[in-house]
Amino acid sequence: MPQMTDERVRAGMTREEDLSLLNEVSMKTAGVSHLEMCIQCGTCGGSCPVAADMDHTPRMLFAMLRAGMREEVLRSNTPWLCVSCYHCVVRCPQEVHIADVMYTLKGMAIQAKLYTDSTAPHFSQTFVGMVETFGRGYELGLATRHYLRHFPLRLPGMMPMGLGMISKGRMAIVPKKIKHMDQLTKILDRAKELELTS
Amino acid sequence: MNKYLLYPGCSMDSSAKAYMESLNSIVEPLDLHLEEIEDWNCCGATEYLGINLIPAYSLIARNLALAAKQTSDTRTVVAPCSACYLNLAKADYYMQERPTLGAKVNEALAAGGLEYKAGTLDVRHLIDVLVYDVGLDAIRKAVIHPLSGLKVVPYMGCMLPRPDYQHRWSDHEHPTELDDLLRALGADVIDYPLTTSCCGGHMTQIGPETAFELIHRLVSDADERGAQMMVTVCPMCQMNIDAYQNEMNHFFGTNFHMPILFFTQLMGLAFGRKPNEVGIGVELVSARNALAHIGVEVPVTEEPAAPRKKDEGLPMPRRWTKHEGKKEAVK
Amino acid sequence: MTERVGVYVCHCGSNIAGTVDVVDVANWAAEKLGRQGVIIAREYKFMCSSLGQELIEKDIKELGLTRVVVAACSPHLHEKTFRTAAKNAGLNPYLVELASIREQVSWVHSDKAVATAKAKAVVSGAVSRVIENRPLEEIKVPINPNTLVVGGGIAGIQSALEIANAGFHVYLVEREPSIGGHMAQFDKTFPTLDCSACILTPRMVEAGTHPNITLLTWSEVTNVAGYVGNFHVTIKKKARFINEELCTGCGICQEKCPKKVIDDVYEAGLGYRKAVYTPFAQAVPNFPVMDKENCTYFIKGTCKACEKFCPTGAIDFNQQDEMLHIDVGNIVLATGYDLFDARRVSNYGYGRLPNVFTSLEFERLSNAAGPTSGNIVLRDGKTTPKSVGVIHCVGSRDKNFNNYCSVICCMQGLKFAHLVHERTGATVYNFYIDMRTAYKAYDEFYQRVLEEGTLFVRGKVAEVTNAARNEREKGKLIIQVEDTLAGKQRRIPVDMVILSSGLQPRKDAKEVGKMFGISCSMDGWFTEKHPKLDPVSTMTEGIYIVGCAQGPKDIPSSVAQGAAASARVLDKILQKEVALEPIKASVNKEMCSGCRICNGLCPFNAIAFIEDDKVTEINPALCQGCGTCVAACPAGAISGTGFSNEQIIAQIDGLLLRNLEVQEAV
Amino acid sequence: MNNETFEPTIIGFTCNWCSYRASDLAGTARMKYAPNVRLIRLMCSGRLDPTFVLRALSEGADGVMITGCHPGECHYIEQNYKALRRYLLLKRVLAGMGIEPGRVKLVWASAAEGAKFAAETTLFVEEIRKLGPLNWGRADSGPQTVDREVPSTVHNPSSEMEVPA
Amino acid sequence: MTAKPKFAMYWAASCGGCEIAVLNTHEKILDVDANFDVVFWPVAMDAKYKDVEAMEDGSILLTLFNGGIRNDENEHIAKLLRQKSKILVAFGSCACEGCIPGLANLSPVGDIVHTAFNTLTTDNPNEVYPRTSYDVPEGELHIPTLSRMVRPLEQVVDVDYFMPGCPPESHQIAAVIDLVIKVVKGEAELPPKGSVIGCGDSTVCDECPRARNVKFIKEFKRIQDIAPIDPTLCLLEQGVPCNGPATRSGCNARCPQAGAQCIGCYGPADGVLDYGARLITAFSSVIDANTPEEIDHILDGIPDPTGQVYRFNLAGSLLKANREAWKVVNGK
Repeated sequence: MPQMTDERVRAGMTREEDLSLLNEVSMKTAGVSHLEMCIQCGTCGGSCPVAADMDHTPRMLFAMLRAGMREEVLRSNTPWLCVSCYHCVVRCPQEVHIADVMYTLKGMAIQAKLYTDSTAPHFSQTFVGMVETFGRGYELGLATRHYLRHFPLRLPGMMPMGLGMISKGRMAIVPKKIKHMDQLTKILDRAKELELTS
Repeated sequence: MNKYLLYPGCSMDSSAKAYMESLNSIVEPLDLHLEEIEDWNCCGATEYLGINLIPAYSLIARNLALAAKQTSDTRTVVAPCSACYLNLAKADYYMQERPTLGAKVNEALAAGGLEYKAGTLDVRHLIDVLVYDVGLDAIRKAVIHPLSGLKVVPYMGCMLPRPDYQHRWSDHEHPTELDDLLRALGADVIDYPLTTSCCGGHMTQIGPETAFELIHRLVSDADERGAQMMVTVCPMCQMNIDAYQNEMNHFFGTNFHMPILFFTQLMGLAFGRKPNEVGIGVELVSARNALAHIGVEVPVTEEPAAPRKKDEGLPMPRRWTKHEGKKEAVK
Repeated sequence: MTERVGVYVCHCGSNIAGTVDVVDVANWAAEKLGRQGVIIAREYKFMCSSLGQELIEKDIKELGLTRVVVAACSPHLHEKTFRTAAKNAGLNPYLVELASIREQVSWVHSDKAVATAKAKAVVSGAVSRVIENRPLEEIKVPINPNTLVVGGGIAGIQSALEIANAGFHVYLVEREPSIGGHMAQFDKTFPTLDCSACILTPRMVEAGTHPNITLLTWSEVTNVAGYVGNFHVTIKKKARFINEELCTGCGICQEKCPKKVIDDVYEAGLGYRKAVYTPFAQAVPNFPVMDKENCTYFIKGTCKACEKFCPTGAIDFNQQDEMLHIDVGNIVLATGYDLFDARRVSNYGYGRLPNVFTSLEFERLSNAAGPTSGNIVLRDGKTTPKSVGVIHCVGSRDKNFNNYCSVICCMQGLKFAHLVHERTGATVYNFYIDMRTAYKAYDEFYQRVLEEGTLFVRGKVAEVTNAARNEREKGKLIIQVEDTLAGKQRRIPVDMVILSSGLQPRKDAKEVGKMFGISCSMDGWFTEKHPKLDPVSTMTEGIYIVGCAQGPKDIPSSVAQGAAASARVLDKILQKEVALEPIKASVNKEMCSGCRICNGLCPFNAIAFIEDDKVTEINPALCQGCGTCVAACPAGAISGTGFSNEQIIAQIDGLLLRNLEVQEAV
Repeated sequence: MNNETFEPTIIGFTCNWCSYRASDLAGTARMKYAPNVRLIRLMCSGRLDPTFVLRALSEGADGVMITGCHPGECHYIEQNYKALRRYLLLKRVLAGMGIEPGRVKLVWASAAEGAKFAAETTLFVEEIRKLGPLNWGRADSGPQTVDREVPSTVHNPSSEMEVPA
Repeated sequence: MTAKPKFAMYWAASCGGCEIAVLNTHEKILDVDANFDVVFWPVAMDAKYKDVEAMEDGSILLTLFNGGIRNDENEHIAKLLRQKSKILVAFGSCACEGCIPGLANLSPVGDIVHTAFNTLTTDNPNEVYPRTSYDVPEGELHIPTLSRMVRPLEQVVDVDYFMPGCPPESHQIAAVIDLVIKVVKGEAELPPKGSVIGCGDSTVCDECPRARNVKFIKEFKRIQDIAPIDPTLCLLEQGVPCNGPATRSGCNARCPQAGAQCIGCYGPADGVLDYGARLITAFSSVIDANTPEEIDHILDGIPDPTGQVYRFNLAGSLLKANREAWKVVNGK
């Protein structure tokens, strides 16, 4: 099947049901992903600061996308380890938007409930929950809730740091809330509807 | 007069309040006018993008829409936080690159009575504005108390120079903006190959071992090169290296003591502000000893640098910069 | 006056007839286009066959056709065929028009009714157009037998020698003080490892002493006027400050000159030369040049050491740049390439990390005549590396830099591996994306290097760093890469890194192209007339491109192209005159108001303003027929043959079937 | 007319060196594309006189596609830039005449881009199909959006239906 | 004494400037009287349509018809005069190409009526519009009906000669009158039918004394925004969108000589199908930019491109009118 470039989509040459996994990911990614252009050179895997902890290098993940290995890809810990340092993105000789593809894969994994370790997805969701409630980040709430849930044993070890932060005034005890929270909620609700229709 | 809209970001009044305080201390000597975007919201950091695409971009775009509405005498938004800067710049860029995304985001914004036409605003980071608009000459002129003798490694972090949608930085890998600025303050700047390597980002929350490894790389290399402190432009970098250094030492059985300050704090000191006016003292890895090297109250006289041994080896090519041929400020 | 038009619809076997009802098209043309002058419409199996052509010729003679439309394939295929047929029958060849109903209709559409309808419209357009065609004659111009070759690298030398050996005069112009080009910098050449100097020097000497070659080094072309057969070229011969008549090339001036300068050109920045210098010992010609920018006398007004010691009094500080004007019939451009500036890939550290070298630096390092006398050492000038990494595709195949493959880098990287291995015994790594060893004896060389124990890692290197993570890495350059075949990130500490940098177009290629009236591709290489079938000609008659100016290539291909271009030049010279397509623009002087709007539009300098008459004129020999000025003239005073306004407007009306008496929905 | 069944008529201008060859290549490769575009070969997109576009539109074309070499790749060095400048001004004038900007399109296609030529052609046909017929000079052209009562001083003499040439 | 040849002049959709221009020929007007019998010239003498209708076909030797065809009365008289005249001259820009009244073709006629009778300057609270017929005690009264768009004379009847200009220059009128008189006396021959007369062969630049060079424009500006403007240099070269390069000569470059840009009243040169296209290509040819953004930025300096290139020629252009103006209008 031919690669579905934007050009082809615009020309109506590809239908929804023809989408390969690769193209599905490509279309769900912000901007133009150039995912189909990957030449498997390994620049991304070589650049990645956390590659050692990944079960697959980003390059391998792209090969697996091509091979249609949906479940294996969505179960991979690779996207969750991505630290968004963009080293791979600026070095990629084919201008693949690797970091954005990782965001897409995270979203797909959450939707398919295929992630293996829930730490990262829960952290993201907790964070987003705070933002959707207050409009601003709330570090103390986030940190305690997250650590309680995932690293309860480590929490005592982290206490001096947390206390230090609080005592130095670097962690607010109460969250800040924006003035027009209602407006933000309306925007986000509409955005979520749009997300579903796309 | 240099007027800008300010997008502070959530950390500026909590974990990075030293950044905010020190920023406030330099606006006057540099004739900077920062007007805060009214009722701005969180940019979503690196978290929202991984969950929902359109809501994530709509969240960011609300800020752009508010800014565009508020602005009359400037179209530049300044973000001191690298992650905020990247998110704002990225939303602006992708809304143009993928018009369908732009249209959807605007549809969502419309639910809140807002709209944003991508490309209307210039999104820039604080240091970009300081180096290229204010200029190193003006900064040099404002220095009262040069930081001579303070050995620093400039740590730019990753999200600032990359992916660089607007081609603002001298280089993606080894940008020199922070080096140049610190040199203008009189500090001894050490060439730091890891200047744009990652601090671990949110991995401190979700995979601490991974994050500790990254922090360790940064701190040990800085230490190896004889740095007395690291200097950063990003709240996340500061937080990770400062607040988690102790844990990292535990994890590796090391004993590093590498303070990390915001560049604005050093600017404040160089402009003659008192340590407490620029938020010094709230860092968890204390900078007291490092700052003693420049004797914040009693400046140490500068020792003449030892003449360099004549290089007998083969000549080296000049170092490259995207702005080759032009002087430092090109914008 | 009514024209008598014949329409011929080709079946092209089933190529057309399979999708287009050709009989219907022919009948329709005869019936509906009769008012336009169509007196006969026929269809035939293969119009381009000799029988098909005879059919047309017979009708021209017997029916007195004054215009012919052939509805068949693309004009790029058979326009010439049918024009020749018309000519044979006594009809001006430019009164024939091809309607492409194969490439544009039968091959790209499947529905027969739709295709047939479109074919009718296309035929209708061609009929309307051909009525407006006017008889044209080819333009013949004589050819000046002298040739200009620009660039004295191996491609240019080869080209010049071939033409000179055939007995015609060549001006060989070179920007640097000596001919030889990049090849003169190399130590060994792949895959046979011949010594570069050993095979190049005899050619250089031959070119330097050939009676039919005028060698102009330290010279640049500054202006080109004229057209094929009659180019007028201005060459700036830069002041050498050496009297070439008196200089014997003894070299004493260079010895005595007190000023040492880093040699950025020949030594790739890795060695020094004097302010008065010949770039290398075997330079042709062997007179030195004085580098005015660095000469102490020119800077401070005193020194003149060279003058004092010159035994023949050949130093002349008063020499001036000289402008030479020559006339030539053909021009060969062999302007070569620039090495990709590896500093741009800042993650590889060149320019920041001392022991990262470029390919050209390494060539000098390994060259016995180079700054280290062929000792492969680190930047400190003495330490021999124990491990070396060669990185491929530096600046090539990378959308951040150059998109294209630089062709030579794989083989070059293998050559480096071999040389390092042979001379130092160091461990050598080659980091590659794809190993490209096409062409004769190349892959055998790869096998040989494998045998020698070079370690190959498939992966584009992510970064070269000096930030060590452990004792093993301390003091080394660490190459961080994903070994894509092992699927793991690796960090490999080495002492030396060699960047197999790509080739890129000369910095001034765009301006040079403009001066010679040829275009550059998106990447900046000169564009050939046809990528496969006419690789050394350009769209501008009489201008040829050879060697790396046309695109990255190795020495054998450059030499082959040099020779190929010479064959084309000799062909032109022996024809004594050349025929130009009569598609030209001309100005109606009565209507021209002298507004000068067209004056800035012609990249071929064919448009000239006549101050005395205050009107514009077009030189038909320079005009390439693009028609931009025709479209631009606000007074409608410029007309173009072959593609006149009348022809195109008629074709539009015809295609839209406005020429039919009763409009039909097709 | 129903836009789904409407088959637009489009005039395409091609450059002899790039886009015309791209169309040849599309043919040689037997790529199928929409049959609505009828091509005219020019030597260069720089030859494109705005008159040609106006003529095509006024004589019944629903759209005009102008094609040329990619910027920087012009066979005649730089003439496609001149085409670009004309095109941009022409679009502005056409907008003033009530013609949708989408009806005239400039596409760059090199001789090697047969696939792009085919895809762009099909795409353009679809875009024009969406815009509907142009029918210039016919009374029923244009969107029927008379939003107020037309004064009775105005009538439409039948003799005006066809304007004498 | 044989009867003098008959002369007529008519004023359709135009401003009347053409009539003034004829009078501006000074004593030459006496030659008209001396050589012609003026039978119909509503602006100068009393005459009734029925008088003209009563004339023999082809009995008027020369008719100068000025003004475009805007309503059924214009059309009727144009056809009538065609029938009665040997030589029908489209006189002046309106008759040749629509001229300023032709700019009405940018809007549907309904909008024009609406604008005329119900805008800020016209107090019409009851929305009263004129009708084409009124019942009055004397019977039914008709007023002319507006047609869908303005048409040049040639689009309605066969025209023998065209004389451009807004208005035609008096010296050109005088020359044409002289010529016709000579023809009448058998001393000269008429030019081929369809010719454009009373003008030059080239364009305005031909007569413009300003110095000209190769032009590269980075910015288009209004003439009043350039200070100081060079009085000796080509205006287009200084960034002023001057229509001179595309406009037929014959006026002695009056406007550029007076320091204003040519606005194009003499229409296109011979053989030109569309005047606007010539100006599009003229202006775009001098733009010194290669990127769409930069080019668009420069083009922003021409705020009304359609008006700029079709100020006089809209009705005579290939497209003739804005798409809205082509729309059917219900005749109720």
